[in-house]
Amino acid sequence: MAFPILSFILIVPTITVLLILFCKPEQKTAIRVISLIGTGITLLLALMVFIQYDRTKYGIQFMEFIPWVPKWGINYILGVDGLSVPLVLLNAIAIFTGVMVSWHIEDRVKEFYGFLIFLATGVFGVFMTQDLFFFALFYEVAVLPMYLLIAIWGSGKNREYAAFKLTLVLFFGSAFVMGGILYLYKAAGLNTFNLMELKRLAQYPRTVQSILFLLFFIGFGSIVPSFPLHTWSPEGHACAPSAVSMLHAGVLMKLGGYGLLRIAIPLLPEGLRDWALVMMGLSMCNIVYGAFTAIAQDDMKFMVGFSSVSHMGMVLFGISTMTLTGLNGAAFQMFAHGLVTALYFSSIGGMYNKTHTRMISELGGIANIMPRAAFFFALAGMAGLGLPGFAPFVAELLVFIAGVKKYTIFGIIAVISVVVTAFYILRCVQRTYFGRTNPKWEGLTDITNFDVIPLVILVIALFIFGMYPSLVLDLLQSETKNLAAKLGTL
Amino acid sequence: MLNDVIFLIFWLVIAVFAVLAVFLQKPIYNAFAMAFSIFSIAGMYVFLGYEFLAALQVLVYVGAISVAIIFVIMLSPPVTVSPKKINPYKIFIGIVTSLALFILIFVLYYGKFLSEKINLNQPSQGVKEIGNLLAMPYAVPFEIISVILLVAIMGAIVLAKKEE
Amino acid sequence: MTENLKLVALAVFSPFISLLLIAIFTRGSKKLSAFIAILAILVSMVITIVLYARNFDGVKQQEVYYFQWLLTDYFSLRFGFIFDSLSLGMMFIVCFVSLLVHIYSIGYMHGDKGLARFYAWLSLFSWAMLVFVVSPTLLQAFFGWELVGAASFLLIGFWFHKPEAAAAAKKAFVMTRFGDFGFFVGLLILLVSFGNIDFMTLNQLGKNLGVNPSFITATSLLIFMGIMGKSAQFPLHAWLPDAMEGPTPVSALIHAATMVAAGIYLIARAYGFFSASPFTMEFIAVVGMLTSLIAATIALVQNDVKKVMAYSTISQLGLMISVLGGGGYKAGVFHLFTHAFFKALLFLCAGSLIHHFNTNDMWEMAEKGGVRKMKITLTTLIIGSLALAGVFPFAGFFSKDAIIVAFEQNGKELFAYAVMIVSFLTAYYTFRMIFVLLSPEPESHGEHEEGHDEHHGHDSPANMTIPLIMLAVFAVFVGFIDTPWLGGYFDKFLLGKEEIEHLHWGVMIKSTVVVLLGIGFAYYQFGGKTGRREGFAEKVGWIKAMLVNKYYVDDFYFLVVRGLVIPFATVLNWIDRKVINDTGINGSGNLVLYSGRFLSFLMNGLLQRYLGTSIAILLFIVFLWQLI
Amino acid sequence: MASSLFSYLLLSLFLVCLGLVGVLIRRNLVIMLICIELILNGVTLNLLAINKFVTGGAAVGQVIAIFIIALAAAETTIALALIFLTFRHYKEIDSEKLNELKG
Amino acid sequence: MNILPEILCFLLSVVFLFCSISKTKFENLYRLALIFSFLNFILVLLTINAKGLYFYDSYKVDLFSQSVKLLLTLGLFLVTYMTDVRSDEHIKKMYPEFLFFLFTSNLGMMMLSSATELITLFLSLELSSYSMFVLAGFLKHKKISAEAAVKFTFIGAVASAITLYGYSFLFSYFTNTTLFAMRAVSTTLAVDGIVIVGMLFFLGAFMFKLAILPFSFWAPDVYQASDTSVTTYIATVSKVAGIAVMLRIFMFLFPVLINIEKVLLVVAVLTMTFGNLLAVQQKDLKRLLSYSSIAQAGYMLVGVVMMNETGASSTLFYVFSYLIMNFTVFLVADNLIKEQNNSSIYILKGLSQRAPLLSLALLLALLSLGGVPPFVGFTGKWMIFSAAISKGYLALVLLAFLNSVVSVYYYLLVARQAYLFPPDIKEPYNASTTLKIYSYFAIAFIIVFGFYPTPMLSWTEKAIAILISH
Repeated sequence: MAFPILSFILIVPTITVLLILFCKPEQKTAIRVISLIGTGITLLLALMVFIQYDRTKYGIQFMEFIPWVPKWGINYILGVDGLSVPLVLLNAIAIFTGVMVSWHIEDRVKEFYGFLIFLATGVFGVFMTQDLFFFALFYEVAVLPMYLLIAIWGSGKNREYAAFKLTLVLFFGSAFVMGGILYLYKAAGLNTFNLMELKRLAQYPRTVQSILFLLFFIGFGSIVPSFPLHTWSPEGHACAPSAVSMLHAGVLMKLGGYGLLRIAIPLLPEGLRDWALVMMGLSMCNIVYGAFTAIAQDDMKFMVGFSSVSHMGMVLFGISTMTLTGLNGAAFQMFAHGLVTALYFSSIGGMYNKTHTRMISELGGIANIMPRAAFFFALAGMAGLGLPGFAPFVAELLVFIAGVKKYTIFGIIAVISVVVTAFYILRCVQRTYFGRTNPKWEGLTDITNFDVIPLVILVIALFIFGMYPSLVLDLLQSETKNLAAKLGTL
Repeated sequence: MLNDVIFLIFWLVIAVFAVLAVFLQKPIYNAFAMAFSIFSIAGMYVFLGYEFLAALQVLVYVGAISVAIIFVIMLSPPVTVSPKKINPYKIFIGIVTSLALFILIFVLYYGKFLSEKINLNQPSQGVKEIGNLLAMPYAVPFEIISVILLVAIMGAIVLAKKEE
Repeated sequence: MTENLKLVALAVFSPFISLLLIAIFTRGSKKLSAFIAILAILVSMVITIVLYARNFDGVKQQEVYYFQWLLTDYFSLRFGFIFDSLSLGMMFIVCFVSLLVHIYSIGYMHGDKGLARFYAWLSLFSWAMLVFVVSPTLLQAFFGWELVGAASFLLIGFWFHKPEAAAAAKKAFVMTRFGDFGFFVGLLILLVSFGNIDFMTLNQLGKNLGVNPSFITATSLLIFMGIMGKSAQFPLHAWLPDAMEGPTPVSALIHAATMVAAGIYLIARAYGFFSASPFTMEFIAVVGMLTSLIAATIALVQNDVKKVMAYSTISQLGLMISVLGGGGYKAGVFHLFTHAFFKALLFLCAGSLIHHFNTNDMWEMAEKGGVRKMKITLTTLIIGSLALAGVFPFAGFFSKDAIIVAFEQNGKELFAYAVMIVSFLTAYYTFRMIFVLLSPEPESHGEHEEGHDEHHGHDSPANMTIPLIMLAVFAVFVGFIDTPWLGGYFDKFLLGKEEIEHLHWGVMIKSTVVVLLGIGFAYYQFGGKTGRREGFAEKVGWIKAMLVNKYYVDDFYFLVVRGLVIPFATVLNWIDRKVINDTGINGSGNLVLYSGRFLSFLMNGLLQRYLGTSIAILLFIVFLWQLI
Repeated sequence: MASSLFSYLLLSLFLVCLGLVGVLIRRNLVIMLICIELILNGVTLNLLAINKFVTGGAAVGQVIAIFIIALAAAETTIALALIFLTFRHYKEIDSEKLNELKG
Repeated sequence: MNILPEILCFLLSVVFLFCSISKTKFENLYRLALIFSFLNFILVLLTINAKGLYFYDSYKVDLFSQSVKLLLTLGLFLVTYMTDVRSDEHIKKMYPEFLFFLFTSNLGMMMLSSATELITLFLSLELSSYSMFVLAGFLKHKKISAEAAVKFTFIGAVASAITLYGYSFLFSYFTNTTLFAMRAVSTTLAVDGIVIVGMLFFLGAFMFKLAILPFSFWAPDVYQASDTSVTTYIATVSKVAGIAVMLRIFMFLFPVLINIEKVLLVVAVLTMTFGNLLAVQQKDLKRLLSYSSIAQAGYMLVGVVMMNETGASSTLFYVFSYLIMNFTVFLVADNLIKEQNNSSIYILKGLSQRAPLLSLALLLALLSLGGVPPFVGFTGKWMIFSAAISKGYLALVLLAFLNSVVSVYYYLLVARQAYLFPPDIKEPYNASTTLKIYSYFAIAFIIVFGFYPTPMLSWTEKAIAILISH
């Protein structure tokens, strides 16, 4: 058997968590270094996967198959395909940079890193497993540490409320996902949770598809987050520590879109067709409403949170077009948005560590004293508002193309968000970073060289994938093509 | 015919004393009414041909249980329930649920047992068969019930024992 | 890939490499950064000159190279390079002005602590602009279009500690972005309908492919919306005057010569497409002329030299757009070329003055005195002004005549007269500025200033004056290339036309008279006098109020943003918090909580309640069974 | 009448329901206990009548009835002890007084 | 030989009975009880593979019954372990009696898990219940203890009366009392209304035992008022026995019970909803856990009602994991309750700083109870619900999952006390070594079987497979 690289992507962080558990709480530096090494190795492994993935064949590779509970049709299957490879890489980047960003945390370091890396492990699991049972198993792993991470290390007085809201809404969603997965298993009648088998063999009647898709839509929609269930997201972002916000917006929210692309659409194409209009309508709300609401925010993280709502709406919008371009755009948007928000939050976090406020109205002229933090935020803003050359532009372009093609008017309405996004991002940049410095902030120092490293990593990634999107898009496309074929729009 | 008349008398006695046992206001009267009602039920058993059970009924219920209850009542001072406003909700629930139960079972009976006759002439199985059953297939329950009684006695001791 | 295209690619990516180098390695060192940036743009310039030398008579055959960027089901998104006369000419302007601005900035920005950043952004801009210029497809054009916008944002906001600069940067970006909304939608519709369309196909849409004319009208209007934003056409012009908060070299490069001309370039590039829709053409012509008049009138009352130039830029851009819409392709492009030189010159001169006087206000400059001592600056300023006003034989004269001729030839006499008015106004306000600057120095102040500030009376350093001189040379002579005296070179170069167009003496005379009238009027009102004075436009109260308030366009935007967008956002936010979050999400949580509290009436501690409920539920279950 | 199964069943049903009413509405714990005894008697009667009807009076039903009676005795013992204990704490045996635990 | 554990259990209870006469010291007795309950556990372990049908088909020893007995004796051992020196003075004073009731109750449950004859089964149930009535009222100096015991007893009495009433109807259908014979009858004869109503009534005492909805109201009061060891016993061991007997009844009598499958599922959903909704607002830890255990019983009922082998084996799986999870919670809670003489959830404040290991064990156990992956509680629930869904009950499963969302909320309300707040008592809590060992075991159990349920699952499948064999 070949080197089980995917298992190692799971095992290395797990071992890291264990090592952290056995450290004494006082050995803060040791814990940090262990985390950094552990996540660094994971990043290397993920890069290895990204590079070694055979782009001539595509399909599921690096597969590991161990029968787990044969009677129930549960198998331990790890494997990555074009859809998961970029997301695994994204997650590895996010956790690695997240560990670096949270270097400053002094309070209960041991538990913090333990939970953080545990969370990332869960996300890796979701992205790599090809078995629905394990999907479900890993799916919620990511949610729970989030609660503690936000509630303990978060900021703001209603952080607990935010943490609870996040946890409960996500669990609410996952209830539907679990039910849906179980029903998928039952309705296929193949006695297997093996996703590949199900994709190949399962036939679901139309009504079943429709019902199940609704379940998955509610379930994954709550984590995307889709319109009425989105309110956990800005608040969760705002109250979480930077690294958690990064993982949260950067990776966790992708689980929803990933779930739709991985499970719901290939298995239930008819369902998507039935619900596409609803999905489109909700995504419209996300995109436009999220963008406008972001204008009214005073807390920078809230603003970014609503911009996430808006941008993740693009994912849903792309999916709802049911075309290859739209699906490509949606998948790419997940990847790109992950990088952008990670950059946003790490730069905001860098600033927040010094100023201890994120209120736009209280800040001002920060660029004079923290040019680096300001620079990276502005860069993130530029990327976020869809500037060509950065990854999100590609995603938005694809989504809009598909949107205009499929739903002309709504596609055009969605484009309005581009203007609004520019407005609130630049307004924020202007009011927070530019202008005269509030004397209250004089004497603060800029973020350190060490802090810059994660930011630079993210910027490089954004730039590379923005300039040469095929690097990722070809991978994504190898899978979305199958989806489009199932949807009959290829 | 005479049989029926006696039966009816028993029937009514049981019913009336049962009503009294429930609704009388002094516990001691209730206890006596219950004892009388239960005693009459033993008569019913005789009708059905369960002489052994009738005896047992009288011995255990009247001889033991009723006595114990009366004993406890006698031990406690006369006013044991503070006068209090009647809780209409509770009474409503009590009567409605009981009535519902009555109607439910009645309807079920009505469908199944309404016109069934019991052959009273056929003698029921007697003490010997009961003994056989208790000794062999029901030995385990018999043992268990003995432990239960042990537990009950011990429980009564433990619970009622005065603290030193 | 032909030899030419390889060179083009090299020219395009040279500034990009400089950007990367500065960003990664040399951001700590100002000198090195400046050196790298200048070297990079010099490389581009040299390449452009080489290309020009190789294609002295214009590019006969358009050369295009594509490479695939993305592949989706509808089409492959391709990027590439185009090489023809138009792009070569534009490349020349971009590289030339950019190079001069790079050099000029050494002096102008001397001592600024963000110099490395400045040069990085300049490189970014040059790269983006070149990407735009050489783009063979609309998509790539959009790509470059947005990037130059971003570069413009960064450069306007270069001195971000100035609140005005920060606000201006935001305004510029958001407003152009608003225009880009139209562009983007138009682009998307075209993409969706025809795939990744290149300009060649685009230009043929109306003619050969038989596309519905109303479709072309709609999309071309949408794309024109982007142009209105970028090229500062009414009503999206309001950002450009504000953008003068940026460093002056930036204004010269971006907001005079190149970026704002991108819209004109785009119309020229997709001329076939635009001209396929008569309505669009009409619309373009009207909007352009309207802009031109509006801007020219506002310029009458400006006291800030840069603002004067900014409004004149808008006005001139309006002319170009208008004439393109009026069917004068060559005239529009020609004016774009000439304007780039003299307007860049004017801005750099203004920069020199500002650098010297530390103020933007022409009256203050005049009060401080010493303008006359800045020989080179003054000379070049006057040359630029003459060119702008359109005095023979300066560049502006020929291009403006070409515009009037183009309108007359296309039967739009009304527009021709409007151009006359504009050129009168232009001459008036340009020379208003000159005469104010040249006004005699007040004696009392002179003594005081002399002792106070020593360097008064010297001109700017050589790295600032040399670019002025070079531009001035072009501003003087570049107009001749469209005259029969040089064999109608421009026609030949741009259009490949062999026959030589004769001179339109009538128009030349008319326009000269108008211009001289304007200059004369300016002299009458401002020449040789000291102290603040009011021009004719300021004499009437309500007109003055209207002009000073820029026709209330800014107020209108302010009203829209403050009165509409932000309240709307606030209301949405309120809905989000109160309705969706508090009522919806918290409400369902509370529902659980309260139903728990409600249910606890079952658990009120009373034994008989427990028993009663138990029995009731049991019976309920039985009934349920009978129901099922 | 004595040979009609229904009359026995009706009596037992009456006893059960009556006992239930008593359990549900009488506050005195002893009376509640008495009512439970009534229910149990009703149950036994029901069982025995059905036994007679179905099997003609087989010993199985009787054995079960014996167990029920024994069980009732044990139950009464414990319940009485608890009532005693309650009385000691509360000085009365009102079931409605026992409501410290709730919610 | 195969019923040696029961015999030992009985003998032990008799020994304790005698000890109550002599003045044995508490410590000695405690040690004795520990040793013997462990011995009991070992005995069951030794007879794990025993097979046999005794006493005229009324007593069946098989893998199923022995597995359940394993859990029961394990529970007994742990509960005995909990009644250490720090226990309530009253319990210590009457310790032999306490042990007597504990062991007789356990005896009842052990017999319950083996009984294949209705009378045996019912009487074993009553035996265990009666002992628990006494145990619930054991803290005689506390008013609430008496109150709880009275409620417990009266509700129990009514429930068993209802059961007997139901049985008297069933008697017209089944005249035989062994389950084997009843199954034979039920597969041949059609059922009518009275049988079904009788069956519903018959389940009353079992519902009471499991605290499933119609008869679940006693649970919170009794849990709250009893000594923590008794609460633990009722919450864990008694539930295991209840589920075991339910499994047996349902697997045997499914031709009858299949008619009320849907109704019972409604009951299950109502039960979990009831438990979860009421648990949310609780401030008393024991009371909260009681509601949670009501809800948990609802989940288990879903598996039981499936009446097939998958459902049954997953239920057994879940019960096992439930036992461990709940024990973990209760052990931690018990230690803190003894330390602070209080049972509100605030006693957990700052536990993560005072005793990180206990706190982690508590957290994982709570989350696992809430059905959060990747813990064993999730896997168990998954199995149960997948059994349910394979019968097509999608709505049921959704409701159940939504219920577990609510449950996560209040479990987190508990866990947050341990993790989010600074402790009231500053000094660290020194847990005993055994508790630490148990914590490690529990953490490992919860995680390992969450990920890799196969060994335990195949065991429960084996146990279920021979459940109904003659």
